[in-house]
Amino acid sequence: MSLAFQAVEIDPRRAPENYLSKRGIFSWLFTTDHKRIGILYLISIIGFFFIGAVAALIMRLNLLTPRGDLVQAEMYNRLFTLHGVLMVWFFLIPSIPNVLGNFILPILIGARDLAFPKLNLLSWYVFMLGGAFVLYAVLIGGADTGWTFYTPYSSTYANSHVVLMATGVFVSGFSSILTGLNFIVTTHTMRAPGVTWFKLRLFVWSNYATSVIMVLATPVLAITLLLLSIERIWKVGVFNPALGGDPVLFQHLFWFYSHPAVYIMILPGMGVVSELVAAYSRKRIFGYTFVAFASIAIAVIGFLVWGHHMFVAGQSTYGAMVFSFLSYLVAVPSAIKVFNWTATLRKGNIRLDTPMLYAIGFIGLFAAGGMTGLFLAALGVDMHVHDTYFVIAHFHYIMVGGMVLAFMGGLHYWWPKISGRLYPEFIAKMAAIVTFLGFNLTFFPQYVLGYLGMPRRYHAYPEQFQVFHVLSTAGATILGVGYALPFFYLLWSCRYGRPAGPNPWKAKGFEWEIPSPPPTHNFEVTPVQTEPPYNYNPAEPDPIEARGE
Amino acid sequence: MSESPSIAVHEQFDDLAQQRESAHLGMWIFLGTELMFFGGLFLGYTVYRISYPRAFAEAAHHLDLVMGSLNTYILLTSSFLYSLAISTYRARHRGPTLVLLGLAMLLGIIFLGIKGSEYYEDWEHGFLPGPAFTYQGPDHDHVLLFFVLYFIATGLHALHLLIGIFVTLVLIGLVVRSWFVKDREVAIEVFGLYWHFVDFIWIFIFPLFYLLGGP
Amino acid sequence: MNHLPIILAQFQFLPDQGSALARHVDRLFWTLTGVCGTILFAIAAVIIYYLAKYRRSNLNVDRTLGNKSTLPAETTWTLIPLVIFIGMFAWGAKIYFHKNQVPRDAIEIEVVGKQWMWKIQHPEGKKEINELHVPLGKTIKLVMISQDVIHDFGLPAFRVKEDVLPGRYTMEWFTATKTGVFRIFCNQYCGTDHANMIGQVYVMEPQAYAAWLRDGMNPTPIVKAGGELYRSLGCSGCHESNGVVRAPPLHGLYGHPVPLQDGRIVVADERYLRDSILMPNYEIVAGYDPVMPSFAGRLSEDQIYQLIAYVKSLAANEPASASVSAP
Amino acid sequence: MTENARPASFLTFICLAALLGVSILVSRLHLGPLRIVIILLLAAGQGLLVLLNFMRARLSSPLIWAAAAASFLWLGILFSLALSDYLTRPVTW
Repeated sequence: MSLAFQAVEIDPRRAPENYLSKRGIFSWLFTTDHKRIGILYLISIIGFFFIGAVAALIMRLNLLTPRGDLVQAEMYNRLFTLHGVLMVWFFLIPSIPNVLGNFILPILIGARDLAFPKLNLLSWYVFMLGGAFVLYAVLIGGADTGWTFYTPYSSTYANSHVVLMATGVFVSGFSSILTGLNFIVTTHTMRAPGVTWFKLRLFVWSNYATSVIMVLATPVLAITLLLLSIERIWKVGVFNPALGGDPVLFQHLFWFYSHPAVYIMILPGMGVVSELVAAYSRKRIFGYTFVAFASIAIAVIGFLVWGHHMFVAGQSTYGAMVFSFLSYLVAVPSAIKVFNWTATLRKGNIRLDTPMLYAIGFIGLFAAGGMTGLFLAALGVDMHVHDTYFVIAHFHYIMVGGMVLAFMGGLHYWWPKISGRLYPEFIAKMAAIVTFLGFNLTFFPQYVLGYLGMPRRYHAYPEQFQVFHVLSTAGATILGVGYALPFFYLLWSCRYGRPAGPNPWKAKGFEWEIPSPPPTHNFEVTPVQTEPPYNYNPAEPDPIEARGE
Repeated sequence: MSESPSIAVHEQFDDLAQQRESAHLGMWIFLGTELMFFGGLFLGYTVYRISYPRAFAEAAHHLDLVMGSLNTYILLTSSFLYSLAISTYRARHRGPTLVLLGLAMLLGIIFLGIKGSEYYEDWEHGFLPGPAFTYQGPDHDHVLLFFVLYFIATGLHALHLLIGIFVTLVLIGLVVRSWFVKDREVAIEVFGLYWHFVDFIWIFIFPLFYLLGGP
Repeated sequence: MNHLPIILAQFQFLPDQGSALARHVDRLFWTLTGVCGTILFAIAAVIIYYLAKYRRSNLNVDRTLGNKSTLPAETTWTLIPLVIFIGMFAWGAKIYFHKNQVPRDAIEIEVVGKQWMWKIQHPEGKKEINELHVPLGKTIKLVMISQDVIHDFGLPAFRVKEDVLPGRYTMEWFTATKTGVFRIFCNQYCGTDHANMIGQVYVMEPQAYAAWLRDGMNPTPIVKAGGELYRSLGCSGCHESNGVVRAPPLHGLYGHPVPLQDGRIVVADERYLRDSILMPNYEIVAGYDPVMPSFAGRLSEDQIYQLIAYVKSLAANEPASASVSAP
Repeated sequence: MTENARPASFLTFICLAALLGVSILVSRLHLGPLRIVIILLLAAGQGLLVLLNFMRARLSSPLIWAAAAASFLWLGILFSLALSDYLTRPVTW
């Protein structure tokens, strides 16, 4: 095994000219190269993820005992707010679109860059400005409203830095809008010859669908947070019932953004998994058009279901029924995707490399998380499990089990392209398995807790729930190991990994036809796509030569 | 498409047509986000108007309809002049372009002036939400709600207009400095979309706040 | 470690089934678990089977791809889930609809939420905090309102919860089918001590409940307190038929449709009565002048509730005619 | 695309001003609930004129039509579903 990880050093000066060749901090800070901006995003979101993860770890440790002995209630509330805000807006939403999407999407369609490279750089600065607001708010004490900022608590009663936190989120929203706008325009106008809509890679389809959501939903969040801040600063009533407002209106506006935002957080993951399943089964994706249109259907129907967050919030009975019905409709395209991925495996030529492990993990956990979504969409069950750990478990199965695994899978898959190096395969597989096991141990007990009635956002709890909390915390530590490992070996591989060559996986697609790392303008000459995507033949023997394993 | 030597195609594009289409599409999508942004506010207005029609009608009577109507007319005119400016620029008439852009911008400034004087009046009569709000008639809370929404909607609109005025000024400067660059035509056209859109939003703000109160 | 026996003694895998509704919810829950679990395991099994069979090192399998259309397969796995989902929706909606239909003959208990406690008042006037005593087998209707932020009165053993909003009544009801002590949780995050906004429901035999009600001080029943308020605030001066100012009569009002000046017709429910006390200039009864002063800020939530209870009691005694016949 | 360099017509501007005048007039009349509907329709007419003739949507590519249509469609979603709650609210209690 040690043979595989022999340190190989390439003299950077002798490596062929590529996007990494230019040195110096300013060559990064003023770059308009989509690949470099992708790297900037990668570094930033890892930082935010780390802070959010530490908050989660402290919370899990606190919940080891029923009385919550580790931190005070006030601190605990600030921690889950911090965790939610950072993980949602500063990790999950930018994770795949802004890191992998930025890096790989223009290459997949044969473009030299995004349509608006300067806008792309601006979006990163805006993102960092938003992050700076949030971090500053956290440093001077944080906010204690939860990431949902429900009024009138947030607007009138909370005694913490709500406006600063909301400003951070508001600002980061513009980064989403700019990225989404850039992706939509790029996909429409920058495709290379032969890259027709139905020869597009599925990753592009799903990012396109994601961008539609980013562009149409985020402005509503912006106005909502603006109204909230105005209400709080000037002490006037917009949502405050004491001044004639309606707090439920806030929830309508908030979830009009935040439910589609859930699809911002999962659709790109689905795109990555489509890529991985095809590449590692060496087979065309089953039902390409259905998978592609399922992304669009999810993006559209995803806008029609937000009211299922408000089944017990004082919404009208009939309104709730409409939303419940529509919520079931959005589950159909998700189910279609799962079935198509499964069918793709049939008659494939399957190799269980690390990215494929993550992809398979994704399918399982996404299916499990999605199915508990069916429970929550059922009005009769939701009225019992709403605002309990059942909900927490459900969306962590989608967000962490789904999106984070897909992000890791995609990062590993394209890592040779990004860094020019191979990561150590064995330890990477171990990390994937550890992550999967740790994840399930962390979040499965929370389903049980939720059905027992354990409410969310509780700093302390009745003793009867302790067993499950202890299990969950144990799982969280294992999950932490699973996350930490890639961080170290990927960094290590940047310097010591074996050079990857242009196409280490012998996969198909524009990105594998150019050198790793790619040159600054991606293509010497504009490429032409002649064959359909994923034009593999599984009957051919394994093209990957033994890599000394 | 024929390419003149002064064309500056950005390196990520193959040709100017692609660049132009991208710029137009980008602006339309951006305006779509603006529509959703104001849309959220209009939804709030709608919900509260359905809930408190009487207070909203009462409050609307305290707005200055003459000034509001005048402002609407000014903004429509400004939008018209801007669209003429695009045509004259395309026809390579430099002088008229500068005059039209300048007038469009000037009308925008006048709009803000009138809006400012309205704000001042509202403040004097105690309709500025916050400590200065001294209205004591019936439905105090809901009249206040109306004025909160009114100030937010018109304030956000004014902010957009202010940005528009600033960008128009930059465009005028560019046209003065170097006459004809094909690339700039795209910029003027695309920014024109924004200018018209600010007008478009006002076309709805005006009736919602000024007219629906009733006679 | 010496906590371990206690923990194990309290160990529960499933929540108590304390109400008739709980059985309905559980039946749906377990059906969903069965259906979804089966599908999930089927998918997992198929995936594992394919991974094993079509692994790259296995050279002895047929991998030739046919040119068959995928449409039949796609249609199958679009339509079958759709049908199953619609079934799930209908079942869930049925239970929810049932939960939102409050039976008429319920015992009405007032719940006021505030940071961070529950104040509860029985119709007989007895008050308690963070505790709710109810008789077994009787339908209990909770009329809930918050004094500050949004709370949520969650009763996991009875499988109901509903947000408790400031400025607006929400309701939930249950019929306990089991005596014992069950938990009350605040389910909507409401600030620092959210986790301490918990309490107990004591489900008692009806006789025990009656004894409990009699026990202790002799409070004024809510309707009576409301009647006293009604007179001391001067409501009777206008709303009684011999009043100086003509105001809509309140006898037989509750639960009946009221024609409004602007042509709408609303049902005189708790929301209508509350809004009419606090915002009398809205929803003016057709044929009357908007002359009533607002009582906003002058009454506590308890007092508002008492007044409403009094007005509701007037409906029980009188035939519903006065308000409807107004032009 | 907008290659066609036709100047925005003066007629459009006249129509806009006229619609504005009519809507101000209507707002002074006692027409009951009809008044609101007429005023909003007139506003929609003005908005449409600006979109089609000033912003030259009339001459734009299908792609741009799609982008504009999507924005309005989504605005419609926001309004219709949010109001589906508000307009059916006091039903069961």
